[in-house]
Amino acid sequence: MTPGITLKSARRVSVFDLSQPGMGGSGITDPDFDGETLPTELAPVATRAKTGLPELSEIDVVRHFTRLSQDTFGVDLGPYPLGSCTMKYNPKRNDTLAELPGFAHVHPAQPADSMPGLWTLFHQLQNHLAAITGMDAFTLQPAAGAHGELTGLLIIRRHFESLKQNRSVILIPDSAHGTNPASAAMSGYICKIIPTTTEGTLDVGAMREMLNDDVAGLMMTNPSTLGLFDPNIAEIAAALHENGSLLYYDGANLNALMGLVRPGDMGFDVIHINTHKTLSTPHGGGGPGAGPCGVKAFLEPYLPIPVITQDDDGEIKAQFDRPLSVGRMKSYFGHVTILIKAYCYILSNGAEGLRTVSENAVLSANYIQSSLADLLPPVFQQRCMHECLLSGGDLDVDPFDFVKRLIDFGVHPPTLVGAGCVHFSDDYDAAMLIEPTETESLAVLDDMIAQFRKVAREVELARYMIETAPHTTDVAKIITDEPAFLSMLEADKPSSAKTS
Amino acid sequence: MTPGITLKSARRVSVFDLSQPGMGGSGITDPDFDGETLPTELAPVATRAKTGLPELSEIDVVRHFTRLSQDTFGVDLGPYPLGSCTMKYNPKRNDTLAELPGFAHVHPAQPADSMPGLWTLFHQLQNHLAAITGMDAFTLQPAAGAHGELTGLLIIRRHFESLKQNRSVILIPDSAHGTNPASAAMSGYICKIIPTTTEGTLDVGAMREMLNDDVAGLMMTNPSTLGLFDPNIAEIAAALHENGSLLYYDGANLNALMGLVRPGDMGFDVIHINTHKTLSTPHGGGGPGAGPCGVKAFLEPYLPIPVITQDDDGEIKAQFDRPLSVGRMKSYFGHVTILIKAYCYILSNGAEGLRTVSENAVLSANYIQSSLADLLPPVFQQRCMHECLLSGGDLDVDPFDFVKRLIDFGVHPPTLVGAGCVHFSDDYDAAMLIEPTETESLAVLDDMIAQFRKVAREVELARYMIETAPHTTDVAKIITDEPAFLSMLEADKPSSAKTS
Amino acid sequence: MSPLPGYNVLREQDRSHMLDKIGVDSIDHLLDFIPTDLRLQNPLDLPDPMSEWQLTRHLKELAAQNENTDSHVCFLGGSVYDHHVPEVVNYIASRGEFLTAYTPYQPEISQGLLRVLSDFQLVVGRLFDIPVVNCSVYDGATALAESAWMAISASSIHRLIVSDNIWPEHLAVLQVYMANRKVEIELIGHDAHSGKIDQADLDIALQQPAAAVIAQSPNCFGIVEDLKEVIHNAHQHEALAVIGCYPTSLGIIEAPGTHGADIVYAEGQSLGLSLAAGGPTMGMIGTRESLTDYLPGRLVGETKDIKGESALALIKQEREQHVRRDKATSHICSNQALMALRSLVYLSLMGENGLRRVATLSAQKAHHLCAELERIPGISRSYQGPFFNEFCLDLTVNTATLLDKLRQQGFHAGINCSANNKDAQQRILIAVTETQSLATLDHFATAFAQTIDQIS
Amino acid sequence: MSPLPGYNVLREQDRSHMLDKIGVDSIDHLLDFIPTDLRLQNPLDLPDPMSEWQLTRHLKELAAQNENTDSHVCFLGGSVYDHHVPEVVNYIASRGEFLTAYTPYQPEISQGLLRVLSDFQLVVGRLFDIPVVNCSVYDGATALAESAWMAISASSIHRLIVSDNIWPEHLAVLQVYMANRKVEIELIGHDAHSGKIDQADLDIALQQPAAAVIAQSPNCFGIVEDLKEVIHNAHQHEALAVIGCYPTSLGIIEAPGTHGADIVYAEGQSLGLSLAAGGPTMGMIGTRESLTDYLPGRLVGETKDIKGESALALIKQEREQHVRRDKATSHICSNQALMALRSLVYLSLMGENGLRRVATLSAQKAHHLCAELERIPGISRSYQGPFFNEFCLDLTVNTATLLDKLRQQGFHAGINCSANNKDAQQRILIAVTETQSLATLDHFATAFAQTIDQIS
Ligand SMILES: Cc1ncc(COP(=O)(O)O)c(C=O)c1O
Ligand SMILES: Cc1ncc(COP(=O)(O)O)c(C=O)c1O
Repeated sequence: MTPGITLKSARRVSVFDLSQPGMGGSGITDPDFDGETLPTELAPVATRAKTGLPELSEIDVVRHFTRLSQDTFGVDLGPYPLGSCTMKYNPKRNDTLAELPGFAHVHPAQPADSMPGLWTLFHQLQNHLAAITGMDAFTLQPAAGAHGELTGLLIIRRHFESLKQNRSVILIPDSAHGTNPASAAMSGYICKIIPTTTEGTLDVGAMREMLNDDVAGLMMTNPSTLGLFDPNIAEIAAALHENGSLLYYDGANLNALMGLVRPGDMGFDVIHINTHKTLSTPHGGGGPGAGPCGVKAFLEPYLPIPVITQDDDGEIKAQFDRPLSVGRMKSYFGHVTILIKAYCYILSNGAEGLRTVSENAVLSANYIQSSLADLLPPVFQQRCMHECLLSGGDLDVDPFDFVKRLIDFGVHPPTLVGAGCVHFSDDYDAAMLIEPTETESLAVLDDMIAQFRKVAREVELARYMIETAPHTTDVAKIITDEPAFLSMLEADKPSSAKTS
Repeated sequence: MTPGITLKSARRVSVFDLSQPGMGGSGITDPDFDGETLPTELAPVATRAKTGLPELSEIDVVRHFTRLSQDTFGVDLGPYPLGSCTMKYNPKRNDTLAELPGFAHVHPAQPADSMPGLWTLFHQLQNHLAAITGMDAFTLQPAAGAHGELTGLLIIRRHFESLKQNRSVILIPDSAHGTNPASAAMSGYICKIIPTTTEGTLDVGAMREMLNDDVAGLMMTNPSTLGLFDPNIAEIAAALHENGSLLYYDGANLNALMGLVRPGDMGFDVIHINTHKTLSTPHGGGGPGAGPCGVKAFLEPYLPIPVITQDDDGEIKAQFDRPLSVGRMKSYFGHVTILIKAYCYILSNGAEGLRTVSENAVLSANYIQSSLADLLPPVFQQRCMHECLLSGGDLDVDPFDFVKRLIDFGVHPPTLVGAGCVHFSDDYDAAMLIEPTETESLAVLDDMIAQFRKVAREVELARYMIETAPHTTDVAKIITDEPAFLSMLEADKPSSAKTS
Repeated sequence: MSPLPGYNVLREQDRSHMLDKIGVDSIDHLLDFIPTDLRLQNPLDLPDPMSEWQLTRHLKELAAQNENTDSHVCFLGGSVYDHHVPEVVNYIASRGEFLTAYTPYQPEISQGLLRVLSDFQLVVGRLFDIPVVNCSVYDGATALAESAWMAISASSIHRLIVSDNIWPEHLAVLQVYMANRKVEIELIGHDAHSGKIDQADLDIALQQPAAAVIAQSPNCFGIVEDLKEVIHNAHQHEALAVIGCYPTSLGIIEAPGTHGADIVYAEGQSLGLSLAAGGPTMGMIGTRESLTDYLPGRLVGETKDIKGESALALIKQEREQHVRRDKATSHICSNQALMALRSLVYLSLMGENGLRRVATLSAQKAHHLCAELERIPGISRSYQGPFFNEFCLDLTVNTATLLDKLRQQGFHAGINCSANNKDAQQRILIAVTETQSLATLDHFATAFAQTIDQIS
Repeated sequence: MSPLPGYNVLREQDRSHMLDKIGVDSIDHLLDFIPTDLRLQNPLDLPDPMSEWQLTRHLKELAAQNENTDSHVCFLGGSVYDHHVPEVVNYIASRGEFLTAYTPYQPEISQGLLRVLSDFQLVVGRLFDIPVVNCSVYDGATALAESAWMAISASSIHRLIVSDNIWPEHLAVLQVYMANRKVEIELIGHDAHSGKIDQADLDIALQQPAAAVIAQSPNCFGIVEDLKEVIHNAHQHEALAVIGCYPTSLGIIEAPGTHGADIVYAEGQSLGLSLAAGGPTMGMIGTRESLTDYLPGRLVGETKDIKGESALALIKQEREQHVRRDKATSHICSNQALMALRSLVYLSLMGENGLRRVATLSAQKAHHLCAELERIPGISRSYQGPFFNEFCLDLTVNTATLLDKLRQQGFHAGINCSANNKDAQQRILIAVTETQSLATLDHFATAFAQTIDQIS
């Protein structure tokens, strides 16, 4: 393969295909050091002859990756209604602000008092997250949603350890995201699965039967990954707490709730937030995200170190000496630049803006659901939150094929069973989870709806063409066992008259 | 048209098509001002009801322009051998460095001593340009090549004015870039055209005949826009100077000469440089560029104000009090960010690097010329400089069609007559000017050559298919007036035997 | 050979191979046709090459020496303003496809860029309320000079009537451009009270035939002119009206085109371009259809491909230097396409309401500040005409001293126009944009008052 | 309704129309299904919304408060280094298509991203000299934890032997991840002279069955370990070898894979990621083919489309949480894809020679500085083993005081490891990268000597 040419083939080309020995690595020079002679002491152990890295010129690198980017679909190119992933617009300003030298070029091992701006930002962000969620304290350390789950579950563990209670079970609804059971397993818990009722909510009766001394907690997403708000949440929380168990909130769906309902008020004890969903930090092709974890006050001592808190004298500090802490979840302080973007997002919106965000997210999803109801009826006959679960069961084609066809019309497919990040039980195997997000205008929503209909019409048209074939004969299809029409009898007359 | 959808149609859509009343303009708020009530005094004159500007959401803007960018070919996507335009790789680092807050956020009316970093940079850049070109003094003010020409010509005017000589003619070779005569006209000169010899160089005899008291100067590009170095340049300069006239250098082709030959040493009195060509500042879809203008010492008093110079005490200052100056060519100091990129380019390369740049530019052009000689013979039977003028006269198709076909193979067409920035006289109407630049690797050059050949083969193949038709009959074409072959006679035998 | 800084891509073996193919044994021999005595004998006198990190450090050091709008609150204007540049503008303009393209001579692979330039023309047309707009010229000053030449070419009259309250730098450039083409420039004065064009002066000047009357609004004192009257007057005497404007102000102030201007020109920096120490900015020119053939620079229009499908391309190139050479409308070749892109993105983001708000906020804040400063004893408004976001104050203290003291307090307080100003000895021009907060304005007013107090 | 900050795009009339279609008369009613007592009664307690320019100013103010590598020369390391990040890396990673894509679940429209991730796997595979590499995990610390769990899953042995000279933070995270899964961690010591793993200790530990031996080279003192021996020893006792490395050092130091490591993990920050106060960085994991099914996270591989054309897609998802749930190899879902992109671009730019040069220059400069500092009386190298670009010094003065005084002179001089260190009372860890000039190093050495002088 030659570098540089043939525009459309970048995806077929690996960096090794573009490699030319002796190319690249240029400009790595220093007038005062030769860059070649190994320090005497190091030489005996620095014996690597070749790494086998590809050798490209700078221009080939720029071209290759520019082209690859053009072969990648992102929110910047079109609507991306991938249910549960909240693919909304990521404001460009936030990306730039997070890269200011005073953030990007800070070494994490610098003296604590050399980065007061960062401490202030962390502390403010923690407060804002607490305000949004109704929790009492936050750690910004977790690297993503799943990591927030693990952090939260370990906090739950520590809680029971300090109570000297031995609880080994985490209850998880069957509709939960895969990270929930996986994180539960990683924190040493046994998962027990709670079924979903035919209304799409948690089966409270089944749950009550599962409650016993061994249950450490329940992990829930509300709204669930079926897009529904569970109205029994207060009852669930009460039952859990009565059992001495804790309630964990998977905040991946918080985009539906800002300014409307707070997890803390619903009775959750530990939560995480996916900033890359709700707070609009870009997903980067699969990460990095950030998964701040929030707790009620009684769990605060267990937060991972370091904890960023404000002293009585107003100084913000990173505390390491926290004997009850779960320990450290990752290096340093968390995904700083991602957190900065979330902070910017909150400050740009304010209270009313965030409420509008959630209102519009819910409104848009319900609009899609209502507009497509004849074609794709909702799996549960209810209003949805920020995403709607529609049934493709009435379609004449496999929903998998159906959504792929949307690509041809510029729409990213919604989430399907086994094709995305969400788990559906077998009952909904023809379902699709559509999350339009609040950043698509009505025009885009209407266009998106039109594309769904266009694909459906293609199927209808194909069926019509078959059902009405042949089309190339002089007369059209004749169905002989059809009852004779009056008009046909009448039509007979002249011809019989002729022959008589 | 709906915003957001249908990926490939962005080019068909104007921002007005995407407009939705009431959209956009958001976030323009201030807690302390309502942004609506006009100041009492201003209200009577601020009566505009509507501007008619399009109304788009931020996400629609991002998507639309992202898509439009994908529908635009730049050096970042592939080779761009557009003769005379020097479309080489533009290092990304330079773009970023020019946007540092200490450059991008400086107001030009700030006190002079509030921007010493910029003065230093300007002054260093002037010195470096002087070193590269062999000139004595530079102004960075001109906005582009053509603007540099105008500046230089006005300097020439001032020179003769101060000598109280009335000279009204500028000599220009017929191969000159269109900006040369246009700038001459704008500076009030009459253009007289010098023919090109059959060797491709300036017709020195013809020129000598045109020299008289009325000739202010000669504008020349060397190498010329025919890609040739004019070896008679010393003679030309001597003749001009003897006539009391000045020699102007159009530096658009300086990419061929750095570290090899200097315009100042060739005898030029005034020059401009296209930083966006030689010094690799990106062309931005047609600009901005920068056209620093350099002069020999005796012309220094005429440079436009402000002149950036170093005091005896080492301080760098912008001088305004220059009674002999041509005056001001544009607002403020020139295209600062573009100049910063040129400065970065020079510092990254150093003397040896720049020489290598020019060597490789010349080498690449000659390589292309040699490799395509059978297909596209050079218009002049000589080695070229950084670009080669090849004749498409032997092709079986119109060169215009020929080069368009290159697009399908990922190569930007070279410069043709009437299709680009260069002027060719009618003699070369089948010619194409190919400037590969030094930033294309040998692999890319070879691939480019292969694409030229591929297109030529298509023509041959088509002709072969016609010449050897019919192809669908049982026997192939038979040409009856061809002499009979022995083999045919022999072939007759068995069949005649059969019938006998 | 030393390692190259990343963009010279021919290896030694490549060079040998290429020399072989060409049939010479060295670069030196390849260049045989260059006379030896012209060949440079010594390496260029340049500093040693820098690695990317050295270069970065060096440029950061230079940049850090410059005061800027992060270090100082900026009340400087004078055709270039510290308006907010939305990050989307920077982002789009940094996309490599746009950044590294040339003029779209090959329309088949430049439809995206052509759409940008075409939409720029259309959007600016609306803003100016004028049908034809070109793809930009260098800056506001050269836009004025090119506009003036359009009027002269169209009328064949070599005389211009120019208001003396246009930007001094614009006037200076106009003079340079016109001087050598034998164009007479007649300056007319302004009213010492209102700061507007002296209509009586204009009347007198119009007694002689002129190609055009040139005026600017808001003018160089920040005052909004009575354009309707000026234009009417010009037209009465068969002179064209060439009007300079401040694009941001057009969010609330009637467009010159609406008043009948024949040619509208502007410095476009306020539309999403950074200050960048004054460059690159962007010159904008719009005109009536009948003057299209006199326009300088690129024009984009709709055409058809060979299949009959609509497509965009450069049009009317017969005006341009690469076709018409010394008879071209202008010499311009490289223009400010990337700046046109920026301003199109900016105007698309702002839209109807956004530009109105930017303009209104700028005006509100300027008027607030002006009122605060006028309360300071010894300070008075220089002119009483209505201003947009920029105003002149006459002082009783030394302007240079005042500015210097305020600079030490973190303010670039205004432009000192004491020198080239005949109406008053000590004068300052102050511009305010939407980006200054009330707290900053009030803080500045206090500092201003205290400093005046100190030095008077 | 107040103007929204640019990304809420439903106008009042849109909202009404949508409510109509849904068949409710207000958002409040739409949300009827939420019990009233759960509904928030008051607005969220958040600051007023900021315009883009207010936000920008606010963030610039916060950023300006932080010392950084522009304000201070940085000799800090400890798994995260101030290597140069070529601007091309920033540029490519800021392209919106990459930045705003999700995990490539729809391969048909993600071939570009999939190629990036696939090439990342291949290129890192070469660097580590190991065949299978995943698409990244959160950071070096979690990479270690995930690697350890791979070994445990593969061996079903719940015991790890861990060298005590891996990064303390990595160890801390490992402990957290393992504690709740009932994994025993046995720490083995290091040789007080060389700073390397105490092989005798290792031998003893290996008397009991272990899932893996975990070691890191260069270790937390900067010393290059005798990996071959460690790995051989582990294999002799049927333990897997899990080896942490510093990717940059692999430009000159033999890859762990070459020595037979079964699992290689690393903190990838040094490969084109900015410091960013430590996050996001990137965890890298590579392994032998036989352990592929135990890998956490995404894997990209080649497949065919329905026309039989080769295409890229996510593969082996049956390991992952969205398929296998509580039986998954890991819970990881969002990973560090954008960082993987950065490091791929970085490694492509560097290539064979570039990485070697970066590694060599870093080592040369570190050794030069170390030699200079060792000359200062009262300073000694903590360990005699060969180091790469980071070294420990034992001091006779108070480390905190020294660091503080040097900070005042513009140096972040090193990491204070006096606290959690049993070999010496006062200790500092100094890292040097290719970006420090000789002049800076010598200037620092002088400052260091003078400061020691002052305070001792
Ligand atoms: C409901 C839910 N929970 C948890 C997660 C995991 O979050 P992350 O990918 O940030 O680890 C997701 C991600 O898709 C999710 O949708
Ligand atoms: C030979 C020559 N001279 C002058 C110019 C004009 O330069 P600019 O476009 O910078 O005005 C060009 C541009 O193509 C050129 O090729």
